[in-house]
Amino acid sequence: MKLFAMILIGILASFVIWGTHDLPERGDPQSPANLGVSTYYIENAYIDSETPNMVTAVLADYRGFDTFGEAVVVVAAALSSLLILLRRRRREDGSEGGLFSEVDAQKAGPDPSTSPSGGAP
Amino acid sequence: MIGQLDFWLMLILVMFAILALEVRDLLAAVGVLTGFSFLMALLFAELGAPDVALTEAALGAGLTGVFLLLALVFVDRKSED
Amino acid sequence: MSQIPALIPTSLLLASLLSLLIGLKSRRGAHWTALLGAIAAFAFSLMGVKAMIDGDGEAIRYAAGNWIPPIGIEFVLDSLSAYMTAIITFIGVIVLIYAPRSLALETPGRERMVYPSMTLVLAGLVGMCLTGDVFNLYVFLEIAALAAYALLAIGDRGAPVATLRYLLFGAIGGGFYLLGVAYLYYATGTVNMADLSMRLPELMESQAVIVAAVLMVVGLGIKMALFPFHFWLPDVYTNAPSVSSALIAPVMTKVSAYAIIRLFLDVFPPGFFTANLPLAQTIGWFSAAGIIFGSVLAIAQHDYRRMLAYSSVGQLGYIGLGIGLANPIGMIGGLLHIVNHALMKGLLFMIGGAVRLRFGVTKIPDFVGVGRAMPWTMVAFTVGVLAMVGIPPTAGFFSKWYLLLGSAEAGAWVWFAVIIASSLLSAIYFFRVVEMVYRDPESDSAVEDREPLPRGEAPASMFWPITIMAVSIMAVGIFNVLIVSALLERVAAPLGG
Amino acid sequence: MTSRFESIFLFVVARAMVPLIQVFAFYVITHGHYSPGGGFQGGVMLAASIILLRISLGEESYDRFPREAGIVIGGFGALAFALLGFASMAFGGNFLEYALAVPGMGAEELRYWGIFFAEVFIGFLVWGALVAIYDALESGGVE
Amino acid sequence: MDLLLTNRALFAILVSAFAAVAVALTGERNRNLRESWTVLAALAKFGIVASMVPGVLAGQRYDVNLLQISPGIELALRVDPAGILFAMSASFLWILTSFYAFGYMRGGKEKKQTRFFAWLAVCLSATIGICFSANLLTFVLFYEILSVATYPLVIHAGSEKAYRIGRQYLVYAITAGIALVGGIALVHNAAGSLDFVAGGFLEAEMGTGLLWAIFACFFIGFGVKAGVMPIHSWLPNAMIAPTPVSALLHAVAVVKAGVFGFVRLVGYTFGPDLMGVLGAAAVLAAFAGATILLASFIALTKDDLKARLAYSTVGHLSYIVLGVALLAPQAMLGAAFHMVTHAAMKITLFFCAGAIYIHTGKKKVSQLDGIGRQMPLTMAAFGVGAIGLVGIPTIGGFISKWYLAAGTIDAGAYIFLGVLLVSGILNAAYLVPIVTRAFFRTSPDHTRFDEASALMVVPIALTMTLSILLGLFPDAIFNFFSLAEAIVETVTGTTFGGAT
Amino acid sequence: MTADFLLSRYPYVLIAVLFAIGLYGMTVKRNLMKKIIGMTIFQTSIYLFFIQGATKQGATIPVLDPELGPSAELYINPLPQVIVLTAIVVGVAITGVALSLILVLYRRYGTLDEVELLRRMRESA
Repeated sequence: MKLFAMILIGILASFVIWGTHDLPERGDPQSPANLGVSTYYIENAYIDSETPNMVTAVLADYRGFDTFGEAVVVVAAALSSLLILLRRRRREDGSEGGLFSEVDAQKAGPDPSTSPSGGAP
Repeated sequence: MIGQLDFWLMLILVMFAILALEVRDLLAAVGVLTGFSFLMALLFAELGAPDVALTEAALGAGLTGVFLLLALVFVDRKSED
Repeated sequence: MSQIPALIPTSLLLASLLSLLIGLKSRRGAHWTALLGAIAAFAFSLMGVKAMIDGDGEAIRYAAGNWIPPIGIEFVLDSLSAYMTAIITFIGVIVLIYAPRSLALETPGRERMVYPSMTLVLAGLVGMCLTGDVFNLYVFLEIAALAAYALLAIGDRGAPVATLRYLLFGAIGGGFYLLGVAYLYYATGTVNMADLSMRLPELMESQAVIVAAVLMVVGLGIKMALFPFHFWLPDVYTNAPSVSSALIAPVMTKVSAYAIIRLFLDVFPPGFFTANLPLAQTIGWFSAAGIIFGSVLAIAQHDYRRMLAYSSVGQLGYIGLGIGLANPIGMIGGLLHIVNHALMKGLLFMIGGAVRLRFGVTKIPDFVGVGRAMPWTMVAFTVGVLAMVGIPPTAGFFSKWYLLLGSAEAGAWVWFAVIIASSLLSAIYFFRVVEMVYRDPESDSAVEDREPLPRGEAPASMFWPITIMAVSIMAVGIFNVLIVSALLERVAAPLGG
Repeated sequence: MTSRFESIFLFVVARAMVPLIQVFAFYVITHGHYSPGGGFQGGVMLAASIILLRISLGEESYDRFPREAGIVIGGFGALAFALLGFASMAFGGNFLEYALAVPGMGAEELRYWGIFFAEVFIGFLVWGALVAIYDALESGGVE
Repeated sequence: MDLLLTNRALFAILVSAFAAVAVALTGERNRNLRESWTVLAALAKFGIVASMVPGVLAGQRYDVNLLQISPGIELALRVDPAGILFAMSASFLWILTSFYAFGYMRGGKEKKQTRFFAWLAVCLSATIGICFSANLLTFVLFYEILSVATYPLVIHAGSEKAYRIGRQYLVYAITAGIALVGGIALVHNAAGSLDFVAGGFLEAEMGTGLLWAIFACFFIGFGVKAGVMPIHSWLPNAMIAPTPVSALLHAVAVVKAGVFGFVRLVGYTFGPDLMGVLGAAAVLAAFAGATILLASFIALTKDDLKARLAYSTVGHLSYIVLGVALLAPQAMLGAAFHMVTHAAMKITLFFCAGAIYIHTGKKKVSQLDGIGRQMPLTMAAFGVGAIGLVGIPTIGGFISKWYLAAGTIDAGAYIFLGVLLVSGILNAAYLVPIVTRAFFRTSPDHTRFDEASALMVVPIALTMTLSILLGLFPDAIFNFFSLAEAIVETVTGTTFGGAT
Repeated sequence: MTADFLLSRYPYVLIAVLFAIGLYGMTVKRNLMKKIIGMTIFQTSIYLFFIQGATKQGATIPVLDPELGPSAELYINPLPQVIVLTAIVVGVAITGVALSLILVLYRRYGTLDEVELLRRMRESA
């Protein structure tokens, strides 16, 4: 099994190397990537938005939606971590504590259910 | 000249990567991984991508390392393989 | 009007962010915000579908930030993406209506963070369908995936283990896709789909493009759970909460399949996936193997959700077969199966959740007597099963029918036989459950000592979504030609040339 | 509860470092137009400063930066970014079309400020979200 | 009004579907109301079907096109002689079966009667749908509905054995259905059309291999339902269902749907000429002939009355298949007419078996000594049915067998003439002893005169009368014979000189 | 030929090696932390592929130098850098979620061995 996986990975790596055969030479200024849309970014970033740092201009303006999606990814990761790791405690009066109430309660004592104040911060 | 620099950097990166995976102590592995990320940031900077280098140093080396260390507080440090 | 392509994902994204913030204060507020966002997105999707029908399939192109592609990112609403977004948002609305009661039972104390996650999953999937940029697709893929990991991980005891495996394989899939994008970018100098499709015909022989295509398809194949990359899937669905399965099983894997179809039809030049590089055929063969494999393993399962998961492995194969056939009618079958399977799987997982809520059972042998206790829910269940097996006039029959026509046309007799055999296999494992459901609890030795199940349907917030899904299955089956002629024929037309 | 990584040295250094890091982080965020850096990098630094605070101060840090604050800042940052995108839609432009966000100003200037605000919002949301992840991990999970 | 008249075929299908819903909604609360829904629907359905007979005989076709269910293929209904012949016999016998079923179910105090009557009505809808389908896709749609709707009736007893048999039934039925769908896909691929055309629409140019593949798919698809050996074994097992189900479904509706499928296959899809050229007809005839003989022998060995009748059904269904497969006009006429006469006679026999079981609890042939004295009417009807199946003149079975035999001679297939004669003797050997045993042996149990309830006896008497009338005046009852002739005329182009 | 190819393409070869090492860590290693370390290496190799492909002979970093002016051949292509920036953030987000999952499952099962975890999960199901 282990051997099989390693052989498979080896084949894949060779395949990936094989594919670079038709890629342009390293650093070639005439490569498609360097002639394509990138020239527009380089030549117009300052004209369009008065921003010398082209990476910032592309990041936040030309491809702003990518960045917005990326921002959402970060929030999604935070949300996912909270969702996976935390649970809200229900207090005995039926109301709910804060996000970390259960954590606080666990740290407060070994058996939080006996303490009447529950997970109050 | 520059080409030689990135050749050696990449070779070291490969060694770091192998080391990070083969060390049995996870704390050491995380340390090696952080080193790997810093070298990678260096390589990015050398290849003309300062923005990416900064990000890789801050996120890849810094925060990922912190998160991994934090996780190691809770889980077993030893690895079987 | 022309804002529709952007409004569908952004309304969902906005709703999820609002729902997240409101959810810190009010659980109900989080639910309503998410639901309203989904309803808005569904309404926009319907407007998109209508625009496609009125405009005779003319794609609506939308440049984010008004940067003309390939400078900026482009959204493309065409027949295929309108179709997909309508399905995704419909399932989203239904599951969001269904969710609260089931979540309160299965994930207590976490509900308010579930709603924004559910909306994020929808937003990511919708974004994947609408975007006209291969890298933007990756970003949306990961949005959907990250939110989905959390939703799946909060289930039963084993859920985190299963989800972590899913995450790792998802990361491999995503990484492959990203590497494919890199090859494509360096071979062509662009990441815009329309631009790529103009530049790629000159590069049909390029090794870099071949590697790019293989990497992207394999990456998406892992995400799609295409056989033999399906191994993460059964454990995930077995342990996940019903709501998560009901949301994710119907749409998530299909959208990856959609992405493959999009690459196949619109990005790579015609014939690239079939003549130059037999990728489509390979997908077809793996799908055929997956259909048999999934169906056979589903027979052996005792857990309802696990059985559905293996059935998903098999059913996804139909979509793969549609790709593999690479002729219009077969592709129509595959595409039609996306909506069919979304409805059927959503329905069956929702019913599983309703039964679990009422009686706490998930094992098939414990289902004895449920038919008497929840008669109408079980009618819906029977409809779902009939659709799964492919009994007319339910939706499931017609996708199989088109696939059969397609494989007859292509002369793919092995696949023809596989489709026929799989219907029989799915009949075996699904009717087993139907039989259990309708058995008399008194005369059954296995559950004699159990208390009789109390009579009564699931709460209205769960019952009506289930009913709507069951009715939709029938409606899609009977009126499938409307969908086919209005949207799908246009999508598959390029294959006819 | 005291910090898991308690030590006097860390305590002193951290207290001195945190404001410096934060100032530098704001510089990185706002100066993204002219030099490498921007919202992501600056946001990470801000998050790092808070994490340093957490490590050095332990329990006390929760008074200065409550645990719920992470996700709130992150959520509002992302929301503000989304609203920035919608702002131009309100004036008939496309999503994230900064040039139309405020009528009556030059397109280049508007794009400049659009990028600026986008970077700031990104900085805030990365800050908040990463702190939230840290706090979630630090709690070790509940059962 | 015009709308109602032109869409009669559709209403004939829908009326019992509505009845099923009404029955389900009424439930156990009001049994008489529930039963009256069934009766009303049965009468209405029969009325609607019968009202179309004159038109059909005059050459009119009632077309209903509902909506497209696949590009270029409509959910279309068309009333033609073959369809209406089958629809007439099914809907007429449903009326009688309904009454009989009330008596049977109440007499036997069966459980889940609502479910039973509702699914029975659904089955009838599907059967009529099969009759009136204008193309293969519509046909298969109703065919599958029929398969599924029969399942709850098969497992009605709720015992472990019933579930096992139900599973077997489903496997057979689903296999048949999906094979059929596969065959239809092949047809669509070859011909581009699925509409039934009298005389067939497939061409020999489409390739022998493909045509044989299509034939194989259809053979499995229809053969399962029609009980052609070796894929018949679900049928005798399915007799575990309540007797009205066995009677109506396993003598009239379900199995005849399979046979009817063969009629559509030979007459309206392949066409007799192509069947002959291809050689498929010979294969079909061989299977049918073998089934006739084997089923008769097996029937001889069965002591259980319903099992014996079931094997008799297997044999007699193959008479029809054989008649169709011989391709001779006379044989086809006999086959078509045998669909009606066999239905009438076999339903009589099943009714009698059910009446005996409900009334005395006896299921086995060996227990029936002297029962003719206790239930003379029932056993007299049984006798009529039995000798009818053997082929004694004055009873319907004679006429159909006569034409079948004439057809074998026309076709020059003398071996099948032999088969028919041998099986006639075997029929006598396994059916007549039951009658003689009932009347001429004595048993201490059966001395009193004590018939089953009128709800059961009256239908028995009516079906018996029908069997006899079909023999005496083949065309007097609803023009069955003319319809059969019309089928043969449209399919083969042969004309008969008026009714016999 | 092959030697020339390797010499001129050595960065690709080394990236492919990194890629393979990462994949090896993710699939063959049994410890889940090791898998995550492998995932980081795997993702980083892809970033490196992007960045090193973007190099341009005689060009400088993509920040406009007012003295040079916006001439396309003078600056490195900014697009791959933007893509990698986005991808790095996505990668860290995935790592964070993965670590959350590890904490939860370690609490429940007390081990990080994948085979053992799968066995126990399927037993309890």
